[in-house]
Amino acid sequence: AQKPPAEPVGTDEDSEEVSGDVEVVNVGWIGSLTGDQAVWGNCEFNTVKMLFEEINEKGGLLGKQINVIGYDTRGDAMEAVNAVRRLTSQDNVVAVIGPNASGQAIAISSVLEDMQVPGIATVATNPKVTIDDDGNVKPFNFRVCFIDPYQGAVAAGYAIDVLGFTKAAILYDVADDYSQGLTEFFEKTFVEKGGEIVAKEAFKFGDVDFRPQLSTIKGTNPEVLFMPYFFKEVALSANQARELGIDAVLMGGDGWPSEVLLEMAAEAVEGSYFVNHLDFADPEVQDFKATYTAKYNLPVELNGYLAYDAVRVLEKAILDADSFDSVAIRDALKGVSVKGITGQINISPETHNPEGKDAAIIKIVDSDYIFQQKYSAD
Amino acid sequence: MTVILELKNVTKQFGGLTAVGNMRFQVEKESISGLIGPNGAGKTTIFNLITGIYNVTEGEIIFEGKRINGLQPYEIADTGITRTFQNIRLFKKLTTYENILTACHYNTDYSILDAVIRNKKFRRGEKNLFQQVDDLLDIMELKDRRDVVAANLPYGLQRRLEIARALALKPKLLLLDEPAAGMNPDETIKLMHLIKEIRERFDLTVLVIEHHMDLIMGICDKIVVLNFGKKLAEGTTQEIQTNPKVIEAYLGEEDVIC
Amino acid sequence: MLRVKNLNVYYGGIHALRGINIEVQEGQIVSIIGSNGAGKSTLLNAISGMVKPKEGIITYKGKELPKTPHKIVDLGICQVPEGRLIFANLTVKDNLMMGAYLRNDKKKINEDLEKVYQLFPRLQERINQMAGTLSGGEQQMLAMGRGLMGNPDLILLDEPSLGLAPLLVKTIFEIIEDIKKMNKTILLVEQNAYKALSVADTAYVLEQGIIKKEGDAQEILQDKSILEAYLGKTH
Amino acid sequence: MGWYYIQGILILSGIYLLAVLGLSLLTGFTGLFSFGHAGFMAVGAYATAVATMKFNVPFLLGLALGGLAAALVSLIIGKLTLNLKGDYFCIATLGFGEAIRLILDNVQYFGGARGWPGIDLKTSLTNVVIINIIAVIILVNLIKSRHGRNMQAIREEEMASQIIGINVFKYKMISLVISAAYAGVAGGMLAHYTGFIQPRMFQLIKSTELTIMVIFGGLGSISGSIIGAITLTALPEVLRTFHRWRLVVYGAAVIFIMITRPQGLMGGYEITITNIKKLFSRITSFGKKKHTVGGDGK
Amino acid sequence: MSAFFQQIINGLSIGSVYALMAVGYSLVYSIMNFSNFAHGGVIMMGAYMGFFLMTIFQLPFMMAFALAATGAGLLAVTIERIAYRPLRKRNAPFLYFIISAMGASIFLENIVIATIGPTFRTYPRVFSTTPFKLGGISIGRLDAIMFVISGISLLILIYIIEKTKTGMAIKSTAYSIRASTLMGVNTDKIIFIVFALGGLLAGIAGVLFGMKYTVYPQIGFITMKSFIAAVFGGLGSLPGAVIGSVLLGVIETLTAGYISSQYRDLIAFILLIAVLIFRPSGLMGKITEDKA
Ligand SMILES: Nc1ncnc2c1ncn2[C@@H]1O[C@H](COP(=O)(O)OP(=O)(O)OP(=O)(O)O)[C@@H](O)[C@H]1O
Ligand SMILES: Nc1ncnc2c1ncn2[C@@H]1O[C@H](COP(=O)(O)OP(=O)(O)OP(=O)(O)O)[C@@H](O)[C@H]1O
Ligand SMILES: [Mg+2]
Ligand SMILES: [Mg+2]
Repeated sequence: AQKPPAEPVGTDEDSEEVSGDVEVVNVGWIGSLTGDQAVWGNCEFNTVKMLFEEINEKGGLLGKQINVIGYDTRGDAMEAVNAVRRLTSQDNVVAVIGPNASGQAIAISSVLEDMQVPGIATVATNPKVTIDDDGNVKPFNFRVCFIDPYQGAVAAGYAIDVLGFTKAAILYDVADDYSQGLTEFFEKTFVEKGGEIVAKEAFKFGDVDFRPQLSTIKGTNPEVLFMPYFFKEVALSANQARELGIDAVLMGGDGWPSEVLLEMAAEAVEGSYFVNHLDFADPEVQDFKATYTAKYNLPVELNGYLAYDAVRVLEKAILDADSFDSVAIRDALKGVSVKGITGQINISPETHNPEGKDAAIIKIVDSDYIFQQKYSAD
Repeated sequence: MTVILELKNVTKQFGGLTAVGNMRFQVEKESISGLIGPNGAGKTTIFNLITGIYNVTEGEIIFEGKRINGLQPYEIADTGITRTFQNIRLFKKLTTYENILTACHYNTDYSILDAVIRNKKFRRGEKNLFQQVDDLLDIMELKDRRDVVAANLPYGLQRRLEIARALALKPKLLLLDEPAAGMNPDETIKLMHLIKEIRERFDLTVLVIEHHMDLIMGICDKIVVLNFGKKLAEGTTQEIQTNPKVIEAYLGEEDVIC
Repeated sequence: MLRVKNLNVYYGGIHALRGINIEVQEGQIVSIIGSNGAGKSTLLNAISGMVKPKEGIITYKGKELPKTPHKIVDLGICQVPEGRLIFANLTVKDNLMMGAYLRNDKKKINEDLEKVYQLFPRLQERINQMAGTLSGGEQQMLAMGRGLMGNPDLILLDEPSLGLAPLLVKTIFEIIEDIKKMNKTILLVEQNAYKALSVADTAYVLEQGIIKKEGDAQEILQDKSILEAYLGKTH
Repeated sequence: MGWYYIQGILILSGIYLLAVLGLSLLTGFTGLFSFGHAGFMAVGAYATAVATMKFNVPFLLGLALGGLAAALVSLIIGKLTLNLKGDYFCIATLGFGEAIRLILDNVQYFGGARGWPGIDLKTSLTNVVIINIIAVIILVNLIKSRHGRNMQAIREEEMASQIIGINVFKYKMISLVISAAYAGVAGGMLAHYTGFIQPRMFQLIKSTELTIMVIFGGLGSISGSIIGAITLTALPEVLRTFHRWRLVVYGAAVIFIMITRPQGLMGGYEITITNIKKLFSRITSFGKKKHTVGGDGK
Repeated sequence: MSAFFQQIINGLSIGSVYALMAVGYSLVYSIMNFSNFAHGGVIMMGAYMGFFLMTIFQLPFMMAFALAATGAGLLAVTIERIAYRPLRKRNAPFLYFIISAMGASIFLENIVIATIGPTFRTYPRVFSTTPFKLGGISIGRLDAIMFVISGISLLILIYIIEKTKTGMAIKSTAYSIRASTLMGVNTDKIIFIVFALGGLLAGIAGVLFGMKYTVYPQIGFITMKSFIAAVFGGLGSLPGAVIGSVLLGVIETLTAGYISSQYRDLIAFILLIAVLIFRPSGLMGKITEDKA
């Protein structure tokens, strides 16, 4: 049976509310509900709300109801800091889920440390999210996604080792940390493995026309064109590349998967590969996808899966800790192990990253995301 | 008598139009000279050239023996020349007091740092300025409008305030562009006396453009008449009033009233 | 033709016009004189709709005037404003054409244009000059010319001789009398009280927002006290 | 309850206030409109971070260096663009702001677009408040001096300023440099508040917000700028629970203020002891005369 | 060589997008003398209107196009009524208009995010997207259409402004509302017309942009570039807006293609400053000397 869509939770009254004699425990979420990253933020928030409802319906956690208080960050690091300060000091949350970008995640990390509240980032892929400059792990910062170096290396390794390409070109977003991170490690691995980067061109966030760069790339005849950025730009640049007559295989990262991509650029991305966190066709994923779509009448964006895993990790940690004490949860998070939707997640106590998580290589065939294989960089 | 200002063959062209052509005249120190001529003769343009708002196309402007054309307007003000405008240009949203106070800035030299730490030099400087403004308000009879915003002053008082602001610089040469425009005859006569008075008081040299002949004839030691950018005549009030060329081009036959 | 009744205008706290009553007969020249800040311009602006009076009724040809300025212009009332307000970014010709904005009779417009050029030959010389670069006096001619291009029945002139050379002042007053002969009505505000009174039929003396005196222009011209206050010395 | 949170907002308001004070000098008192102040904040933030993190310079000295760096950059920008008028100057500053960000995005020494984490947390409420008090005093003293009056004259009427001997270019430059220095110090404090800087923190929208704060508070009013900075930093926080409607309300609020109080909250007035007294006596005496600034033409 | 021509074509194509946006912006600038930053918001709304008319209401393309353009025109007029007119009546300085415009732009972008949602939308395909091929060079169909449309709208606008009475009234109102009113011009109506035209152009730009790329709440962002292009060409000059746009497009492209794509915007911007140093009013802008 379906429930009506949840009220937007997170008002002050909600957080103070005690229904019946069941106690309510608050968990924080932050991310972009507005601004250029809003697509992802909204999906994450919806996912977290949905999963919490499910948990509460089944009787809650440790006998208590859990409630999510979510705040918008507009994709702005300052806003993220304010939001987390509010969550930790005013709303008394026991843990924070999110945000969905490294910049914000790094910015809030000192607040989490100060307030001793653990945070589980969803898709913040910069290594510095959990590790400080001196290489020490930050005690209260965790994540459920793999990191940039890993993803970049996977893409490069797969391109050269499996697909056998030796000439690669890169188009990336210079104003985006994610894109720069992937580019750096793709390039490094690809060259280390004996490949050649024949062109490396940049655009700037907000651009919609990439033909000048693509025309240059075309002149270098690459076998593979690496596009480490998000699906709107992927769709546009893929279309434009084909229009200009570039027939290289396109490759990308986890910014790719989206219904919109296929809607906008089905022909252009046919036969392309990208690195993903999971296989969309995996039977275990279908349940979640269906419930979400039924509830919100929207497709699940990739962030939804990672938010799902973040909730599972937190749930497990709370159960392991048998307490809602933030520090206890933190202790339990170190080394937590849970079967997530994107695979088995084992949080490493040394890095606070999910270690040994294989990447999924997806190929676009007949406008469908076809899982190729699990692949991990060595 | 020494010459304070000299125009040597000054020409100004706008595109094909020669607004001022080959102009030469001298202004004597501490005199009041008049610049008259039909509309569009080039009077205001000459003021704009002297004060550096326009660049001269050809020729030289000499002030106190030094060439001033080519300098920036503020540098020319530095040498001791200032003016009023035909279309009044006050600091509209500032009060009468502030308008004058701002123009007084020359008469003290404390630096930004002095101002920030409010040291003695600053306090002394400011006190001097306040005193000077009060004096000027007195002389120009603007005391009762001290705190009125300039834009809300009646037209005649705005003109008066412009003169006061110019005087605040303690200039050597004051250029007045139609100071009596918009004043009635009574006020014009008051203004005439005022100009005489300030000349005495500040040892000023005045060059004035006016169409009110009462004023011009009443105060000028010497008059230069322009027509079509060229000098038509030059001389004392008597000479000019009777010069047939001037009567034909400018004054008209009829006995002149104001 | 025009009747102003109990007009009160405020600028914020300033009571600029205090219960003004005036009447203008068709075909007459009516002069308003008064010192600086008396409220002369304010009165003209109230008639042309540019300032909103707080109180008072203005009727034109028996009907109350509309509130919006462009409708007032459409009735044939045209103001030549103080400070000229010419369009600095348009050429001399376009400025004149703007004067005829509400007219559609192309032929008549061109005739009037010729007339204006006859009155002010300088304008014809400068047909394509940007109006903003005209000399002060040339701008004043342009403002007058532009006003005439509207072919109005009632012309409100605000200090038309301001900044004009003596010879031209004479011309302007001749033109004013010419306009009157064309059976138009003129409401004239002037500092040059002597001239203004000599051409006028009726006159009002305005002082600090109040009508101090009104009556036949020639009579006022004879009035000693007025002479002293507004004319300075006589010639 | 929530002091930690409130403290955070106060610190952030204080940091923005500092930048707004500088911008207020430029926009409110000199009449120049800048869309590049986030760029100056960025310069200050990175310069301070380089000084403190790479050269172990003490925090306060680092801030000073940040301010200095922004001032130097503004000197170059000013040289090139201060002769431009109105919107041309706006667009030029906008471009410079974006250019600074683009350079930072590309320079890997500063971490490029990925940002620079791990900056020491040195900014506290105490030092924010002290620095702001000093900043206000400097600004007030500057404005109430011949130098400040010269700037206001330029705002009112450039040609007349020249004629009374004001070197317009020089004073515009002084104003720009001081305001950039304020923004630079603010940037440095920001870096040491979040411990992380990233070029995207200094997007155009930040410059816009600073300008909105200045105008919201009232041009030519320092107390207005203070109120503007604090209100507008706090407003989004107050609206935080509105989620995605928050910025809708914010946008509407900006329009509403502009059309109902176009002179801003304070509009050229200052809160000073004498003014408060005056207001008080006015209320008690039912005085009603108030001069409105009425202009005609446009 | 063909690579070079391809880059020129790329540049023209980008330039024509800027041009279409810049013309409407410049038109409003020329009369109101302030940068209407809400223009980007109107473009975005135009794009959404076109999209929904074609998808939800299933209207044929030309009809949706016309309705969206009209809708955008109405929106622009509404914004003028609400956000600018009260300021105009008070003779507020141009800064206030800009801030009000920014408020409007923040409002529009976020109301779309809050109601329609932040996701990108793709226009249904109307034209074949296969480009024309000329030798080794490909020319997008939509590019050609945009180029022609911006050219035509420029010509129509220039005709209106230079040859008609309304145009003269627009220019005079631009200079002084007060003086124009005295001439009998209904300035409110003139301003209505200008905003309606500006909005119409924004709507056209929005729909074409949406078709060429995609529809999303931040379309307004790209209009920043067209503002810069308009400044480059000379504010308030319509031909300037178009020439500035096309030049900016070509310069950007050649920079990206032959110098550095990383620093493309920087170089384009340095060029803009260089132009402004020598021509402080842009390429085609009138240099108005201040006459004392
Ligand atoms: N910037 C300019 N561009 C083109 N022509 C100009 C410019 N400035 C002035 N002129 C022309 O030069 C001539 C002289 O103008 P100027 O203002 O000096 O006259 P004037 O003697 O002051 O007249 P008035 O007594 O009417 O003020 C006029 O014909 C005017 O149109
Ligand atoms: N926009 C305004 N705001 C405030 N006060 C104004 C405004 N316009 C005029 N006043 C004031 O109203 C009064 C009447 O002004 P008005 O311009 O009507 O006088 P006037 O008789 O035309 O004077 P002048 O001979 O100087 O032109 C004056 O005290 C003036 O300061
Ligand atoms: Mg003159
Ligand atoms: Mg008047």
